Amino acid sequence: MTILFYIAAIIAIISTIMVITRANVIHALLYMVVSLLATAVMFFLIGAPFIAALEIMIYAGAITVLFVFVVMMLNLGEEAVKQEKQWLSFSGWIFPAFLSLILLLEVIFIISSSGSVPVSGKVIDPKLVGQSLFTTYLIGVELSAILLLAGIVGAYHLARRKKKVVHRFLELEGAEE
Amino acid sequence: MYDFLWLVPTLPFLGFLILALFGKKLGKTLSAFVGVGSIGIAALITILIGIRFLSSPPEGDAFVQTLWTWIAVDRFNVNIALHLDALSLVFTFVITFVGFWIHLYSVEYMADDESFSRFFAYMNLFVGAMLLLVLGDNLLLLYLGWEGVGLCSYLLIGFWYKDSANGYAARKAFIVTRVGDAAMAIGLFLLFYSFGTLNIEQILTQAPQTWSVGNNLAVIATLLLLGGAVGKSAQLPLQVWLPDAMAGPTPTSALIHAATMVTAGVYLIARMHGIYELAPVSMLVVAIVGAATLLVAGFAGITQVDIKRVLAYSTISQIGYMFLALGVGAWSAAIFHFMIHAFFKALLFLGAGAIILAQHHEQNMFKMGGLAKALPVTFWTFLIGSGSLAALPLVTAGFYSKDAIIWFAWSGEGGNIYLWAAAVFGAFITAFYTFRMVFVTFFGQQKIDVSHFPKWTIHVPLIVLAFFALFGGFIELPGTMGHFTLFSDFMKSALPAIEETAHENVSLEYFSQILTAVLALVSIYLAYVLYLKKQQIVTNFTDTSFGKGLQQFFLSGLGFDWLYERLFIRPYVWIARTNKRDFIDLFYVFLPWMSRQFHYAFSYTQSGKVRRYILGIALGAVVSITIVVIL
Amino acid sequence: MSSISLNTGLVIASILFFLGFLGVMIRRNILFMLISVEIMLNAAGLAFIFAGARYNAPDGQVMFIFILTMAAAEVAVGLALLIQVYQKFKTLDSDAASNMRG
Amino acid sequence: MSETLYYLLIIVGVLVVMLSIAALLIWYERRMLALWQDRYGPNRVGPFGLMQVMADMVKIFFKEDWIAPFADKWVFIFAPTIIVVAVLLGFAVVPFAPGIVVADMNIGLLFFLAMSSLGAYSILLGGISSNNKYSLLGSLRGAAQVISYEVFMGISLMGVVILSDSFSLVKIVEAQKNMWFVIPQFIGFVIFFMAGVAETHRAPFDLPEAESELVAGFHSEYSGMKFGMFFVGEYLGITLISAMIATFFFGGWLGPSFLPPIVWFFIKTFAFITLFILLRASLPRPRYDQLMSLGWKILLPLSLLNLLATAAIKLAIGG
Repeated sequence: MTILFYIAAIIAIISTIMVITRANVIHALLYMVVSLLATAVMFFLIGAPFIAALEIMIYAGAITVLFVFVVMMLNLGEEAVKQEKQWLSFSGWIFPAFLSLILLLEVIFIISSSGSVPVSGKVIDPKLVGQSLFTTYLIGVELSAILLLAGIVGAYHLARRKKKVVHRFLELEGAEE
Repeated sequence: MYDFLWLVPTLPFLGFLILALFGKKLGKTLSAFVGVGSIGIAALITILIGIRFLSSPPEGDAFVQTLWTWIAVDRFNVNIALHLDALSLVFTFVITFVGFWIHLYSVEYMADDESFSRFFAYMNLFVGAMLLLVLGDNLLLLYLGWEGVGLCSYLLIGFWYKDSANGYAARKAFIVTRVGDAAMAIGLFLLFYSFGTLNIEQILTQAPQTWSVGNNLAVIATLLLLGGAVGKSAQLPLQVWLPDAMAGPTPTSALIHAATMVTAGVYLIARMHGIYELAPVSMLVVAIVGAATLLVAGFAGITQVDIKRVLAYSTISQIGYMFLALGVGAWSAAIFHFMIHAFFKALLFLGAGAIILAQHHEQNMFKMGGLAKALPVTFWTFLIGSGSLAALPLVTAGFYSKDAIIWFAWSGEGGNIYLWAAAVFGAFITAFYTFRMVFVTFFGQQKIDVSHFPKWTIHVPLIVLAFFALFGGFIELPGTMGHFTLFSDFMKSALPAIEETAHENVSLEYFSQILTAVLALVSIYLAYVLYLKKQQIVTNFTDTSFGKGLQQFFLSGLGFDWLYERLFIRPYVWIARTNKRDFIDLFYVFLPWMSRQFHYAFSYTQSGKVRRYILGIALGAVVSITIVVIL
Repeated sequence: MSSISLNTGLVIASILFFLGFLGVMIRRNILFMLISVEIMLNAAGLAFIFAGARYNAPDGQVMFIFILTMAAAEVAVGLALLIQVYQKFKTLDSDAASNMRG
Repeated sequence: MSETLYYLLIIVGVLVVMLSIAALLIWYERRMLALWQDRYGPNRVGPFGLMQVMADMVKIFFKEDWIAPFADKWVFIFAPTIIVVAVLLGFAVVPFAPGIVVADMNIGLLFFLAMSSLGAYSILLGGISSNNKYSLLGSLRGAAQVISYEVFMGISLMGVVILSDSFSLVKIVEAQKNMWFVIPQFIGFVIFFMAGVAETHRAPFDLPEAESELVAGFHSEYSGMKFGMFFVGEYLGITLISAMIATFFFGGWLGPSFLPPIVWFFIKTFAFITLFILLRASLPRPRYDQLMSLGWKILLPLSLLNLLATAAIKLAIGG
């Protein structure tokens, strides 16, 4: 089990590295899915099967699909990939990478300065999660509901194309906004 | 009856509100009814309260009516409360009673003015504020009234604001009195610091326990309060505003700049007598200020040509007498003179107003003349007022009140022969310039035809006030003439009485009285000779270069304005000019400049490039986490 | 059954988190930035799950659900914005939308 | 050790059986369609044309493995495998009979939902990697359809979860000993069935691959075995959904004891497969926007109401 866990962790990390370095959006998203699946495996192994399923269903199955969906709607061609490669210059990412590395090392230092405690790995029943969701965290659930509603309304409003009033031949250039 | 006390200041305020809000719509008749009526009812209530006070004095000789809490912050508690004792009763009576007659007079005097209702609004506001001043039971309320009357004085001096000179006079009055008020405010802070309260009664009871006689704090506090009093009462060295204040309508001069407001300083010192007694130095200063003022103003009065300015200088001089009385500890004598002065000086101003009205608003006496026949009522009442001012012996009220002061200036506990001499000499000058004015105005050739014959609204106030100017003095007779002490007995409940020892040296008192009386008569004769019979003497004298210079010097009020201009105004203007760029402001200009620079610097970082922002977050995180790690 | 320690889990979570962070920093494409933000959110969720597993409590999973909710809402709005940006500027360059107007 | 062998046997068995069924379904569908459309269908190769399956397979295997030059090569290759893998993984939690299940997870139902949501990638990636406008449109439709219908597919199953008190499929089947859930959860069943049809993009909800509109939708550019994978994936999907309907609403392996449980299970599954084929034979295809409004405006509120009512009744009776 431990070995499986570490394999999943390594897959997650490698695929995440691939995500942030790909020039092609679709490839990056595929790696993203792999990373999410690996994370789901980790969840499953440390006793959160419910979350593992949610991770696949919502993260991989809905959120990332949404990304792919948008990529398809934008219909980016080879040009975009070339552009992306151009943007990913070495000088552009070496300093941020250095910063992130320092931060990572510092955080790891802080984490390792506390004693190591093994996780129990005991499976936490979805029922328990549900119970604490609807008792202790009820207000959070309500707020999440409001957040989602706001998200729906906002996304709809933002993505809506304004209706064109005049015929497309009559409209002035650049007046579509 | 006492419970109606709150109506006394409220009615004028109500009148003010009505006139200020609906003045234009009311029309002149209704405005006059509101303006005069509110004061009339207040005066009636005051008289009824006064009768009640005389017949059955309230417990502790003072009645306090607490209306509501004004401010309550921690230890700082101030109520809107009215305090009625003998002292404030006398002031309230004078304010409402004299005020009523002046209001009535104003109806005719201001009849042709387009801002009729505005005038009455200001006057009502003034009366209300003045009543608040004298009735307030704490110093803050007193200060509110104090500033209120200052405001009204400013508004009324500049009443005819279309002439810029009037506006200048108003500003001068406002700014000069502000100097004194600032000192007074500091004095109030000092008193609050020392006693933790601004309630007058509490201060007066606590003061002897907290301060020993001659305590430095007491001296400083009293001197600061004196500063306020000096400013408001136009005493040396802040007397310069009052002659210019004559720019206002004459009823204003009568009410504010003769009868009531300018005596607020007298009231303040009398009210705070408890702490003045703890500071003998301050008492001496008060006496010296009074003596010096009465002389300076007297000299200035001799040469004035404007009838109102003569009266203005005489007012300064008479208030100097009151200060002298306060300074020597003759409290009730000061208040007595205040009351009598209010009658005859209001009378004189109103008379002068009637003359001015009759002479096409001409104020130069030397262009008038021979008005005695044309305006008989005005002449006789004016003569009575002048006699009272000149302290004509035995028959006028002014004689009795001034005589008391002159005598106490010598025999009072703080008195000495120099003060007495100054007072006597002042009386001599007073009689001289007063009758100079009478002779020049009413006798000789009539130069301008009379344009306005006064009606009853002018005559009645003149006659009533003349009556009081003539007979008001008989309620208090000196020790040598029956020793009738109705007034000082009445005042005993509020102010410390003069010791009986003052009247021990009877022969000396006789000498003083006779000397004063003789001097007054002599100076009247002198005035008769110089200004009616042989005017040549005066013109000859003034033709010499020395005489001309002296005349100019006296005319300008002994050069105080000249001095102040050199001493304060020019340096101030110079500083203001050099400091045009305002180098203190540079610091404050620097602050926004700096914040603007920061703003530019930060706005440069607001590039709209999200990656930069994230880089910033990363750098910040590195710094903060590094601190955590290292610590 | 397992000898996976909390620290290991947190280290993995922080590696993923900083990879996402790096992604946000180095990518100019808004789409990639959004993806990287998702990685960061997911990593945070991972840390929560580990903490929950350490204390054997459901709270970590509850937190993950909240994060999931937030991520979903965020993606919806973010992608809607992205579409607008693309329609307006014809590019996904995040720097293109650096000028405010109005 | 023997337990491991036993599980291995089950895994291999499930794989083999399912793939064979999928292959068989190609023939079965064509025969059934022909039957309902009053024609013969494949009847030349072997008895009843059964060997037609083999012929088709041979043809697919030997076709040129062509990759469009404008396509995104790796994704193009990768896409068809996803659906097969996802669906086959979905079978892992299906309880064919007592003891015959690859993994009786306590979140079996969620696992099934997760796998079916992963199936969407196949359509998406296949469409986008083809670099073809028909494929793109097809996969756009497919993605929207799949993620929309996934939502209430999950919600419609929650009624079942409430009644059986578990996500485990074995426990769900056992909970139906007295009564099949189709009776208390009839609305849930209807919704799940419709969502299942949409999930597997079968007619009438076959808009992603609508031949008459989009040539062949997301798999226009596919040929050879890569096309075969999509093909097999589709039939595996039908089988999985049918199996799930049987499990969730019709008591799974339960049935009168004159037949073994596994037979009961397959009988039920085949009944639903037949129903799928019958739908294809009889119903016209709706417009795309009609499909979406049906989903969001009718099925979603209905499934939520169903969940609410089920929970309320459960609380009122069992609470």
